[in-house]
Amino acid sequence: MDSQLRWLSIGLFVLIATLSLLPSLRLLVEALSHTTFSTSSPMAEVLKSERTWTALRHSFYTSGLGTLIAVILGCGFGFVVTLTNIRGRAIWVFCFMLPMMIPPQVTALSWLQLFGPASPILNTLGIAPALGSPQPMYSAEGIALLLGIQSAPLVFLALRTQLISLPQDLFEAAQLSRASQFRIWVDIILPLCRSAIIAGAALAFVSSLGNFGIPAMLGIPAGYIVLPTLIYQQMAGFGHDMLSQVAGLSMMIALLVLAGMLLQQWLQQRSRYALLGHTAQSLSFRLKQWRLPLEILLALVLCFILVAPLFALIVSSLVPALGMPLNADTLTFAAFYEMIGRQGVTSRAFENSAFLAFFSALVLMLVSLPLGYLLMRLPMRTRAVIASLIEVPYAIPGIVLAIAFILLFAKPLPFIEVSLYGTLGIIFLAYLSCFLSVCLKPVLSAMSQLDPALEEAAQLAGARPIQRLIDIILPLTAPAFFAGGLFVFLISINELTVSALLWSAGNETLGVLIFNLDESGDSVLASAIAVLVVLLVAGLMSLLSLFAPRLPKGVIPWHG
Amino acid sequence: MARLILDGVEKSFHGAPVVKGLNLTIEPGEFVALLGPSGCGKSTILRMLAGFENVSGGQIIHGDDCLSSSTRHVPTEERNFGMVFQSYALWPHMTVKENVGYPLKVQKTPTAERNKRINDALDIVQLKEYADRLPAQLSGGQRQRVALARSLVTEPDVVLFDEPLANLDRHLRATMEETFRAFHKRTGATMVYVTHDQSEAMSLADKIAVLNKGQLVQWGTPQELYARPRNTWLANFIGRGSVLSVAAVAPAQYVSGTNLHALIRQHSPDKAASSVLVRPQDIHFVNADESALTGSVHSCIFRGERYDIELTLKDGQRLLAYSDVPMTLGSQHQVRLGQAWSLESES
Amino acid sequence: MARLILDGVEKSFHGAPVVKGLNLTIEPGEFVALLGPSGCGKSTILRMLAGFENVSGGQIIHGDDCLSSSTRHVPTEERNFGMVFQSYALWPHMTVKENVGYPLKVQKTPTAERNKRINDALDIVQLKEYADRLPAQLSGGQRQRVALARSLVTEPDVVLFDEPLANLDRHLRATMEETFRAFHKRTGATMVYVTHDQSEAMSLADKIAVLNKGQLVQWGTPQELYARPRNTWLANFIGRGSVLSVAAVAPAQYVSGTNLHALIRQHSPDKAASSVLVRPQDIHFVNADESALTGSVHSCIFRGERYDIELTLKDGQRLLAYSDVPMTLGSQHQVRLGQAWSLESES
Amino acid sequence: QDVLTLYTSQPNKDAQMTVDAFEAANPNIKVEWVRDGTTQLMTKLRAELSSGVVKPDVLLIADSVTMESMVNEGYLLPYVSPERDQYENSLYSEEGYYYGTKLITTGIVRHKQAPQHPTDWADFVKPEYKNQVSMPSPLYSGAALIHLATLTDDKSLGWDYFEQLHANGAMAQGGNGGVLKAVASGTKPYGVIVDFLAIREAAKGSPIEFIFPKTGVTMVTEPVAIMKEAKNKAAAKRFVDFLLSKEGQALVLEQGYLPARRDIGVPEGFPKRENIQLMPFDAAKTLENSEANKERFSKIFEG
Ligand SMILES: Nc1ncnc2c1ncn2[C@@H]1O[C@H](COP(=O)(O)OP(=O)(O)OP(=O)(O)O)[C@@H](O)[C@H]1O
Ligand SMILES: Nc1ncnc2c1ncn2[C@@H]1O[C@H](COP(=O)(O)OP(=O)(O)OP(=O)(O)O)[C@@H](O)[C@H]1O
Ligand SMILES: [Mg+2]
Ligand SMILES: [Mg+2]
Repeated sequence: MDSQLRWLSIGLFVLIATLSLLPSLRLLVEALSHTTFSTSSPMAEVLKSERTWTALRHSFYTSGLGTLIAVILGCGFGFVVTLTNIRGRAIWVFCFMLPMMIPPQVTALSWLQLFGPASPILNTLGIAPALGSPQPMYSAEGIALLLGIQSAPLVFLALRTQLISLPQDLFEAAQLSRASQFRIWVDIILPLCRSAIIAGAALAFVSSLGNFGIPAMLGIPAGYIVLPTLIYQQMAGFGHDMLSQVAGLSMMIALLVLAGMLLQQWLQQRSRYALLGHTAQSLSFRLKQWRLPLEILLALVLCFILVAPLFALIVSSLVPALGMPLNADTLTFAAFYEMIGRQGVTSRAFENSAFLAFFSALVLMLVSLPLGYLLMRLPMRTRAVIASLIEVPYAIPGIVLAIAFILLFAKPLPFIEVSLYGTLGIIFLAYLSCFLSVCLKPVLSAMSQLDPALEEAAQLAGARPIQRLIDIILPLTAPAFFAGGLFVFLISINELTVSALLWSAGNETLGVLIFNLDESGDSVLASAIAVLVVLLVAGLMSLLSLFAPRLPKGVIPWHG
Repeated sequence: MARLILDGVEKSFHGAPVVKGLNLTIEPGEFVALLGPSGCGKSTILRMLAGFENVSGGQIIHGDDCLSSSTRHVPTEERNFGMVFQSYALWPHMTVKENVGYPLKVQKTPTAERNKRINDALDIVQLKEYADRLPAQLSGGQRQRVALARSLVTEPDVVLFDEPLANLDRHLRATMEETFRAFHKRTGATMVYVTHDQSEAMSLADKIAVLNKGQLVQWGTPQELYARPRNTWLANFIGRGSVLSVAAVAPAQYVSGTNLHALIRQHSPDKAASSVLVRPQDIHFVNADESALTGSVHSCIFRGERYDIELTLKDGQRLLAYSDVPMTLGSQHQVRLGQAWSLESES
Repeated sequence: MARLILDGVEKSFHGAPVVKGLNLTIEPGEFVALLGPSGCGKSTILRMLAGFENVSGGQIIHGDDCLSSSTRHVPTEERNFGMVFQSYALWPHMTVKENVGYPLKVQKTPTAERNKRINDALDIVQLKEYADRLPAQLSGGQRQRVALARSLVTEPDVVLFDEPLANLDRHLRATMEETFRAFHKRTGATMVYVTHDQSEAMSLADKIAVLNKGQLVQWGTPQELYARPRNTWLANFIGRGSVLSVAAVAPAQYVSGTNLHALIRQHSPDKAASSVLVRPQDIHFVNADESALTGSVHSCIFRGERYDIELTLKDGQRLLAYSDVPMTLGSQHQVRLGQAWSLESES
Repeated sequence: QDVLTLYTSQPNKDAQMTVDAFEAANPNIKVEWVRDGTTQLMTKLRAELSSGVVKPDVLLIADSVTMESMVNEGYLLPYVSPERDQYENSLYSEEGYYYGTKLITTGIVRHKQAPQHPTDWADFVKPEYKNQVSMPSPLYSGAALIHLATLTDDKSLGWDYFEQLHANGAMAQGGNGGVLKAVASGTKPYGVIVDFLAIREAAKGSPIEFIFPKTGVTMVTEPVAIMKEAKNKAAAKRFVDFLLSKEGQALVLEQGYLPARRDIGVPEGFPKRENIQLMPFDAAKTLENSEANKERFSKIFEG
């Protein structure tokens, strides 16, 4: 093997080992720690308990259904916005990225209000349900719906990177075969994008599996437990072997992930084909009379997933107290003044979160390029195993990952005697571990579709592996690569569950700040911060557009 | 079957004109070849015919329908055209069989009939054993043949070929040419054929359009083009031969050998001159002879059946001749020219 | 410069052999062409030489180094080879200039020198005006020329060409052939050239390897191959001509016209037979003559300078001849055969 | 300067206030504090302990049951504070492992526009309240678990009560915050909630009101305790004494909680101390039964 490649492999192996393997292994050790051969060891308790299996089943159901919804939403959106001559494409994309930034609780609450007995709209129309009538959102399907909406952008971005690199002549050939537009979607586009869709779906599935906020909001009232809420129950208990049980439950999630990854590998095996050539123009469909209806449909969907919750969020940040109606008398910016003006913690949290999000995105982007490259050169099976290992930290609930990090880093590091615990550093490491798969997935799927001849040509030119990576692979997979970075940034900017255990005074994150305020009853302040976060992210995204002309084509999704 | 008319068709990319005011009338069922140097706009014309590109000006008419104009654009799937792409455009996720059978599947041909036609088409392109391969597992020529087979399974009104044989060896080409002829005879489809291989164009086409820089240079039967090229550019482009500068002579006529030798002798740089085309097969090596031309061998290239000999005449002009035997570089030889065709000067 | 040796090289894909026990010794600086029907393994051989594919058996040796064997594999970037891909493999994100200049950039050539060499290379392939285009905005032939230019900017030890001229018109081909010759002369690099155009192979190569189904059939100079093909398959494959079944005769020798006519007359289906190769240029149309052969015209195809005439002899065998004038199908003509070459029967 | 590390589940603002006041009173001690939800904080603490590190010196955490479990595992340091005489002895552990610092009671909340006016726990099983009651789930919240244990121990209510609640469509939320939102937004007009959340929001203008049920409220005491392995035991003791002192308790009052110390008043919005009926509760027994209680609750509510 080339020496550059060898060093690269060794370096990346060490990295994966520390970031992904170590926390997972530490949890496994914890899960098995009190294991005796009696029937009362914590792991046995977990396995014996009926509730574990119920939760497992529920988790599988909600995540599966959520993934399906995410795929439908993300693909529908992706196809329409990327491939057609729809107007205002940039704005649609921009808006579609934002639901990820609104805390799911807010979305859920805003829907509950919209369709509940107190709904302003339904009340005006006189069709509001009676007080106390059952809410369909409090159900497995409600959970799945919200999970789907939350992870739809993941599918969308993964798909989009693929769509913009599809050569046009493949569709022209299908048009010549007199295939209708519908058939072209089904026979040509979908199969060609399958690898990307699967990658996006896998991401959506894994992120749904580990999601705590949505099932907590909608599942607990309905008495519907999933693995993350069950884990939280264990934590809230007083048992002394709580850690082992929690670790044990997390291992169940890891098992689910492995099963999911096997499925993914199996599916992708049959959809791995490099595109030949790459030199053709990218394609675009004319919509004709369907354009307006489609635009209206998109607008409606966006109303539900973005406008309504955002509106609710803004309203709840402008009133003096929770539940008060917003009108000229009650309108107040006090919450904003309070958060911006007085609390130093706000700016600190913004700084910390922005720092963490930016550098996690940056580092992971830098890592996933060579990592993806090396993985692509491994045999199928080895690749599947490593990819699953990387997936585990993202799938287990953030709070459990945080436990693993405490277990690993509470003591000062050996030899150098530096303690990471209690610094931003540990949160940073945990983010890297958690989001590695998020960044890597789209990159892997993009790399698998590259025509190998392009790299071979660079080999002939005498370029060593690292140079090839930079000169050829990077620009060609740049959209995927930036999509990965964008995911990481968006997810980590208001990440809560990992940092909830790892933060310390001075190292607050936005997620923690919002959560703490909310929990101590200051939900108006919390809403104000959430609004500020959305504004911040929207601002940063617009700022990025300014750089778009200097970046490779297709890198900024909401540009051009 | 209907007549295909290109009426003043224009195309520009980002303002740069690529096809300029092209007028062609292609009779129903005609086999037309487009010839021209690389980058002259051949593929672009095919793409406009197929409906992948809008026309920037003019219109394309098929029978009574206007297919493309600045205001109208019939989408490809409603045109019933077939095409072989220069880039093949095989679907990487389908096997050879699926690629070939897709047009039939779309047209809902019954399975038995479909399989039969797929098999026949694969038989013709000699790829039967490869039916279950993916395109990525094929050689370049095999991919091209799959693309060919795909275009031949259905019965379109117009078939467009974009250098369909570029990656095939000579024997396969001959077989394919036969196939095209048979297909043409059977379906009566109008065929538009782009190639850079003139002998292919000459042997297949009823009519040839020669293009240069997006403009039509000449439009006629192969024999016409070969025997009576209009200007020097075309004379240089079609067939092999040498364009000689000689004393002034009326354009567009044959010049006999005796007259030609006289014209060459009369030619001097300060007098009005004409160009004539001399084909290499009209040049005969002779023994020393008063009236013959003397040339020294500038290059001698083996081409299998014979050698290409390039001679430098006394006044520095070059002459291409054939010889059955190799000749040493620089040696002097006498030649007689049988006949020549006088050309318009290039506009 | 060093000798390139393929020693029993084997390659199989998923157990299916594609190249079988290939032995070739290519002298330093030799220009070698690989000929063979589509799918016979030519590209695969080039890819093994370049180091993109491992060998399944045997070894590839360059000078004193073993480049590839079952235990060793020198990566491409350490081989200093150049290559033109059949699929061009242009980098879609780089302009024409950047594509061409990339090998120089990797070698850290100073900018001034680099620009000069890029310009020269683009000049050679006549693409100077296109320097700032992206590959997607080029025609097929232009893309191929960019790929060519890219392979010519550096000075590799070995250059591999995979059908580098397939999409170019005849004149551009001639120019490019010239370029290859000049490049070869200047750099002294070893060249391995895959083409399906025999006249190209014959005119460029010092030596030709003809392959069929992954096996070497004959290895020799172009003249040898053309004049003395080993067996009937090769005779059919190389050049044009007809293989006739005649009365038994010793293989691998020239048969004079008179003898040939005798052998044809003596031939009968129940006696031992041999095959001989008759080239079309050795067939002359004569006026009625006792000893001449009679054939009826089976097909007549215009090829520009002349017509290809296929004759059916009385015993049903086909004969390819050239004629300057068209002949009506089915008409009877007399021909005399000048000479023939007797073949081994195909093993 | 001495450094004292405090783990607390007090709301941010309150924690800051407490620390500021303590530091003002003890200028040579600097407090480093970590605030989080009780569950998160305990998880963090357990993980630290499990890896053999003791970070905090003092804990100031929601309920006595949690403290009991810490006592059982031997993590706490007994300390007999001089201030304990001012407190009812049910508010601290006999050995001095922990001391309750305030009374956080759980009562009833209603939306102001809701038609009914519940006065006692038993009202919630009436048909008028069908599908309209929201409460924190004992599976997720320590205070709710204590609430459950207290009510099920009550002769008149017992497990029957919870079975009826479920049959009447009462909905268990993840925590008190969820109940507050449900009631304030009107999706569930009645709820079970801790006092200060509802009273504070109502004071700000939220359309809700808090009701002390007739039978009595259940309560948690936000106890303070010292870790056995505390690095700075002296400062930790000072902190405990400070919280229990009159000054410390005045702070509690100012923050809007019911102080644990009898001789301090009640905050605004609360009824007179005598009118607040506290239901009896035994921390050790609750701890013992916690698994069984949760099991039974989840059987009822999660089917
Ligand atoms: N990846 C692959 N998997 C399986 N078979 C392959 C693969 N690549 C090539 N082949 C087969 O190997 C044989 C040789 O292919 P190769 O590309 O070397 O042919 P070639 O001589 O270059 O043909 P052409 O002139 O058509 O380009 C072909 O039959 C082809 O189908
Ligand atoms: N998308 C595009 N944008 C800009 N210019 C283009 C584009 N496509 C083609 N061209 C230019 O238009 C001209 C004609 O291209 P076209 O592909 O029709 O040539 P062609 O005759 O098929 O050539 P070849 O024989 O090389 O395939 C070329 O000069 C090419 O550079
Ligand atoms: Mg073209
Ligand atoms: Mg090939």
